[in-house]
Amino acid sequence: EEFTVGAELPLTGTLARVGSGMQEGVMVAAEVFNKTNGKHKIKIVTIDDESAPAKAVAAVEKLASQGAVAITGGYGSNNISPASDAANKLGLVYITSGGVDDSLVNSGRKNFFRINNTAGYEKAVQGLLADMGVKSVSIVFSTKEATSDLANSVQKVLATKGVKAVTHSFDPAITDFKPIINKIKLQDKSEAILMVGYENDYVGILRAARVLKPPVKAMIGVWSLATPKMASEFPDLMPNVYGTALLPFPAHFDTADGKAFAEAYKALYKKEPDYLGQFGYVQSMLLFEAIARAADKGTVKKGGVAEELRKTDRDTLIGRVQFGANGDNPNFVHRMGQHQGKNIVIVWPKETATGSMVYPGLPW
Amino acid sequence: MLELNNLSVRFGGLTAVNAVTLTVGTHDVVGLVGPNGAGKTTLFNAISGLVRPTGGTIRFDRQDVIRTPIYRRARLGIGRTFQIPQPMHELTVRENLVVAQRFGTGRIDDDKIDEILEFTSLADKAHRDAATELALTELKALEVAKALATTPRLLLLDEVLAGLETSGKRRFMGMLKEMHERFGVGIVIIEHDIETINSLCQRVVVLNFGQLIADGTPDAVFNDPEVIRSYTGAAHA
Amino acid sequence: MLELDQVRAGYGAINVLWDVSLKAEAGKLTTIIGPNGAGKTTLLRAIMGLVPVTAGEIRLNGERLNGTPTWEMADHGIAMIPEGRMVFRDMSVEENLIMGAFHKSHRQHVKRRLEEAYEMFPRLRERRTQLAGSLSGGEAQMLAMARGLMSDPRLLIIDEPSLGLAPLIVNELFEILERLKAGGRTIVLVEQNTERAVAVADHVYLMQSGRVALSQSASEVQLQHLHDLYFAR
Amino acid sequence: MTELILQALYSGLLQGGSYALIALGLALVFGTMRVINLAHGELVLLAAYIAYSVESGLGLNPAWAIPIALLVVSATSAGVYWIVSRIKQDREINSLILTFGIGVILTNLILLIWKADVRSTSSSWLQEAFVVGPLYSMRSELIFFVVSLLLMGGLWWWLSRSWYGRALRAVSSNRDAAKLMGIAPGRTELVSFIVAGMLAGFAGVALYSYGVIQPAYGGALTVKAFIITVLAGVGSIPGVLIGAVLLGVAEALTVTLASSALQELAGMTLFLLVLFVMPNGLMGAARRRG
Amino acid sequence: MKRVWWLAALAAAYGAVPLLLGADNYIMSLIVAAMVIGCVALSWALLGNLGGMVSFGHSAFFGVGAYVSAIVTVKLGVPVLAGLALGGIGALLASVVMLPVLRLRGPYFALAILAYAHIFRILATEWTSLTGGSGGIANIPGLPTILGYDMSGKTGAYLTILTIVLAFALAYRAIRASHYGTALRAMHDSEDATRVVGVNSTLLKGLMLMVSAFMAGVAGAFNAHYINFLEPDYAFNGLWVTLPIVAAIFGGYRTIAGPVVGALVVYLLDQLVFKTLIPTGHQLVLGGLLVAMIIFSPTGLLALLRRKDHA
Ligand SMILES: Nc1ncnc2c1ncn2[C@@H]1O[C@H](COP(=O)(O)OP(=O)(O)OP(=O)(O)O)[C@@H](O)[C@H]1O
Ligand SMILES: Nc1ncnc2c1ncn2[C@@H]1O[C@H](COP(=O)(O)OP(=O)(O)OP(=O)(O)O)[C@@H](O)[C@H]1O
Ligand SMILES: [Mg+2]
Ligand SMILES: [Mg+2]
Repeated sequence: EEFTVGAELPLTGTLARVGSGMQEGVMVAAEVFNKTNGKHKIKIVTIDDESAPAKAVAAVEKLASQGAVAITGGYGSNNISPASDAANKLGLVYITSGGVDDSLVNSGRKNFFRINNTAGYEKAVQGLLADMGVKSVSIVFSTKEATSDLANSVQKVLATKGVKAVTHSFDPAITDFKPIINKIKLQDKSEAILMVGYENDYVGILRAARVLKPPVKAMIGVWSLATPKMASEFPDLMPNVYGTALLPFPAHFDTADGKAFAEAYKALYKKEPDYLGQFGYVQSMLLFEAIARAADKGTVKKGGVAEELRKTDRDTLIGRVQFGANGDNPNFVHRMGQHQGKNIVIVWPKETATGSMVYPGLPW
Repeated sequence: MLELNNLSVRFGGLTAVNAVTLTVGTHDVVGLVGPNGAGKTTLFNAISGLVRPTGGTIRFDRQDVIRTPIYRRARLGIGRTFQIPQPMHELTVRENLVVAQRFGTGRIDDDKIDEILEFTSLADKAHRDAATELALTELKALEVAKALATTPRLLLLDEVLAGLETSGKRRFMGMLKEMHERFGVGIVIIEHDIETINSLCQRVVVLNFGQLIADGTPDAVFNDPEVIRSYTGAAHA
Repeated sequence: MLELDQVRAGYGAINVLWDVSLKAEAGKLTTIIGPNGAGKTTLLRAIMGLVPVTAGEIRLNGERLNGTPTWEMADHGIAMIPEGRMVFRDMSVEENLIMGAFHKSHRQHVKRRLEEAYEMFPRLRERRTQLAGSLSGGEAQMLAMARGLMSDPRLLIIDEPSLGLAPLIVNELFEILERLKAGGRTIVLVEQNTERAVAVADHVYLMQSGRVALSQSASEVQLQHLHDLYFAR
Repeated sequence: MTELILQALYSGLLQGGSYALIALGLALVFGTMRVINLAHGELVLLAAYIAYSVESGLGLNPAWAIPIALLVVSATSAGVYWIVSRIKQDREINSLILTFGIGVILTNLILLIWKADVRSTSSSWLQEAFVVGPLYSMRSELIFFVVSLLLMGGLWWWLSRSWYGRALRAVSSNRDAAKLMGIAPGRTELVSFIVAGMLAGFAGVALYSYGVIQPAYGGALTVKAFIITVLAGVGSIPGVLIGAVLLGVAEALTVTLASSALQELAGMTLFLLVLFVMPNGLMGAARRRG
Repeated sequence: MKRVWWLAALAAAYGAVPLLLGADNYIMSLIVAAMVIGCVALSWALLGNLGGMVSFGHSAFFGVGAYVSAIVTVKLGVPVLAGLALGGIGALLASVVMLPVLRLRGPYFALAILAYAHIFRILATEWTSLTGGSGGIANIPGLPTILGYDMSGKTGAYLTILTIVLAFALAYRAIRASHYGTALRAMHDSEDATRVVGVNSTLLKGLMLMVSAFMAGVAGAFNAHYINFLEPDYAFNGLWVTLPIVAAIFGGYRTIAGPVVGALVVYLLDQLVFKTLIPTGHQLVLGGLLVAMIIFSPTGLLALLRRKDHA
């Protein structure tokens, strides 16, 4: 039996970059699923939501009218929120990894699932800092929603642990970070800098830090920093920088699932998989499997997909995934990686570490 | 009706109007003459509120109007024309007058507008676009028509006759005289044609380098040696 | 030198000139007079290509001029002095004058011509660095005149140069016109001051309602008669 | 504290230089044609992506992209002019939407060609620190600051002293009168667009060498450039420099003395304050009335 | 004759559209989104056509309207319909802060308003206690039930925004037909000339700014209750001004129907046709369409249709 799954993703506009990254994961998941699952087939229909809420809603509605049985995708909580509402109204499952805002899971959407959340990032960052034994941190974060949420909660946790954390929020439009770094250098005198932003922000901050050379011992960031792409594109900026990472690089996939993913990804896109693809893959794969199970029971059209998803308990590329009543994945804990030479080494948590961290360690 | 006291206007280092003291009565027709760049237009601008004087006072009907905004001075009864005509863009000739009348007087009187159009020979151009479809002299006529539509009590005319040929001038002067008598409008008119001034005005004032250098009957003023030297170049009366 | 043959022109739907034919002889001053709205300015603009000619022919020394873009008129040694409103308001007085000598063949003479222009209108020297847009009406008129003379044109087309000028300056203006004529320039002059225009002219055309109503040599013109006939409406 | 402020002033100055470079082409076209080219940011971005291709594809220093960027971007800019010149009426407002449309086209072309990834130079030579006493900057920032000053000086000279520059201003001031002087308005305006394109070319390569680019960035660049152009006053080149530096310094000082979240707020407030005091911009002249 | 056409159009808008398309959620949500843009476009065009002012900052009014309405309904429990009106009034009050920019002209004005939009966005981000900061406000109440009909569905939302737009269009028409309308038209390039005949141009322009702000504010408020979610980047997004400008000019910003028709045509064409043809990068076609439109029919779509009519 063939099922249509809708992918509502930003392929143009401000979120185009992350949206297309996630889309790659979705496509790979379909490819792998169709190859391995003999019984059912998944057909992906993608609609670009143009990074805009109203269009995300329309996209979900259009996907529904084209017979989609569930939606995977979504980026940015402001797009996910109305889009998942629309899906909810239409009785469709909506699964994502693109929004970490807690209000997404706290407002009673019955068919909403997500595999990652702020708490998972926060644990990882804080665990790394604890391993380093850092006593003072300067947190530089973008005033966007996801980033400020994460930064603020990390600051709170650190405060309870007796770590001094100074925050510097910056407007996303900012391009010159030297004045901020200079404040850290001359006023904060922290031991580490934590960057909570996006790729362009990291590049700006690291550049400014490389010029001003503040006396810190580590530069730490969150998503999209500890990636092979960053290592190859900014060889001067990345050495010894920390960031959340699902996998080391070069990636060695131990699990069958991981191998299948990596092979299919390379075959389709001729490049190394990145974290966006992995998240997209995991969320979609879980969805497809739930659809398959529901199909076997004949409950796809009767809310069976959500029911099956709720039963999920499985080790994935991002660790063990289960869904709580609100659709959130309580097990989610990110890992921290570090750029070491051309490689990315997982340095936290101890259990999954592939090497030891270079600390103190800076790009300059 | 209009009293200027020590009025001055400076642009940067240039004093365009220099301590001018002048009174215009309700029934006066005053000619304002002087060399190019003497400050005549600037004086009008100050009276109607388009430039802020750097010193002195302006009273209209005994009331200090120096801080009164332009539009309110218009409603008080100060009407003016622009030396370089400024029709209201995007409107027809007739609409120009409607706006002037409606906002200058608060009322609409179609007959009056027809009368003014007739008066200024614009009746057959009433539906032309004022900004793009008129010749220079027609634009000047429109300037007068607009000012008239606001039913002013003091009319400041800036070279409205320039560019008119002799008979047109004569007709226009007749119109001004009639206006003066019929509506009791006080007039200050800037004009370089001395014959026109002679036949229109009982009183002439002369500006030179922003200063008032003569004030009197046309006869007296145009025979003043200083006026002859700086302005006319020859005796005219 | 300049010849118009059955020229029609106007603004879009409004036709203004109706089959106008006239001639301006080399080295002579031809004046065009006529009541307001007769189409004099339109005629001059049509010659310069600023108003499209819909019928007829304009010739310069026998060569067809219709359709020549305005900016190529300078190549033919033609300059027009428009009304004072047409100065470059956002440029200084001196830059305005310099623009008058924009054509390649005149650029090297700029310094000397500037000096001549200031000589002619000392007021402009005083206002050298002022923006032309802030000049008084008369000053702008002088500037337009001086700018037109910067290119030392062979054929000079002038629209109401005395407009808004003080009597003293008007006298000077007509002296300048005399001098230009004596210097062998061909001039087409539109002027409202008919008396003085006819006095300097060699030939007079009278326009009325877009048509040439009369063509006479200046010496034959009886002004009073003309006024009674054509101007009174 | 003084050290902080000194660095803020210095950073602001350099940032101002880069803002000015980005604004220059827009200011030129605005000053000479009263046309606001809303595709200007995209032109700058196009040059930046060309620099990226030269660096990553050919392995050369991005500076080598300058000739190609100049060529491609000025040709594109000429294309923009060709379209703008086809507008028959209300050029001021219609050109807005026209160039906006062109900007949309360019953004999407860039997206299709170069993908949505974030790009920036990887040349370590350009990113190296340049230190004078207590003042720190990136080498590329300083280099392009100097380039920016030189270009500004050149443009200023060209506009105010050369025949072509004067012709440009004359056309913008009074088209018919300019024709009477023997100036072909169309050709002159084309040149202004081509020069604006070249300036955008420089700006783009500069941007790539010290900033981070992505396809959706063009609009933000246009807005910054536009703000500086307006701050400057119509067509004033010194105004562009003063306005840009003022903005850069105000932003840097806000970050240093208050919060970096308020940087944009400070910039906008400064912009409004200047306009309230000087409604015609820093170097704009008031019009004569009456 | 003309009146008959208008009545037919009205009947189609109120009757045929919901009946024929009401079942299709997707089409209806496109139409509603287009109408929201059309409403802002109308307000933008009013300011442009009557006030002679091109604004790049209508997103300021849209955002303020959205926030005010969201806050009063969520925090104070004000009914949604009253919230819509308060949203409009909030935007109007925001425009009062902007009155000093009326001294500015042309692009100076356009950008100054944009600066306000940026400032408001930053305020909405930083004033966390009131606005929820960058996280925004979720679970904004939807449109209420009126006369037993639940307006929170697609058809209800459509009828609501249609009525709002219609009311605004009528108000616009009344202003334009009045003497104030004529005086406003006159002011564009000749402000001094209108002042010296007694027009208080600053007041008139100020009023137009306020009316326009009110309209955009109501549109923003409506959208907040329709999408049920708000955050600064979204509420003050530049798209809330660029799309309406495109729509208004495309349809013909000098006419009253133009902006709304323009919004519908542009948005629906883009989403239904171009997006199907080129799933990503379809804006390319839209850009091309805009360019072609300005060159071939600069006065807008309606003028183009009218011309075809005569030919
Ligand atoms: N905004 C301004 N900035 C600088 N100078 C100005 C400004 N406005 C006027 N001037 C100068 O002030 C002087 C007076 O100008 P004004 O227009 O009042 O002269 P006028 O007497 O009307 O002359 P005309 O008879 O030529 O019209 C002129 O020399 C003019 O150049
Ligand atoms: N731009 C225009 N559009 C439409 N009609 C125009 C335009 N300019 C002038 N006209 C009309 O053309 C006719 C001739 O105008 P023109 O300016 O050539 O007259 P003129 O002889 O120069 O008069 P004047 O003595 O007033 O300068 C007038 O009736 C005028 O209304
Ligand atoms: Mg004057
Ligand atoms: Mg004329």
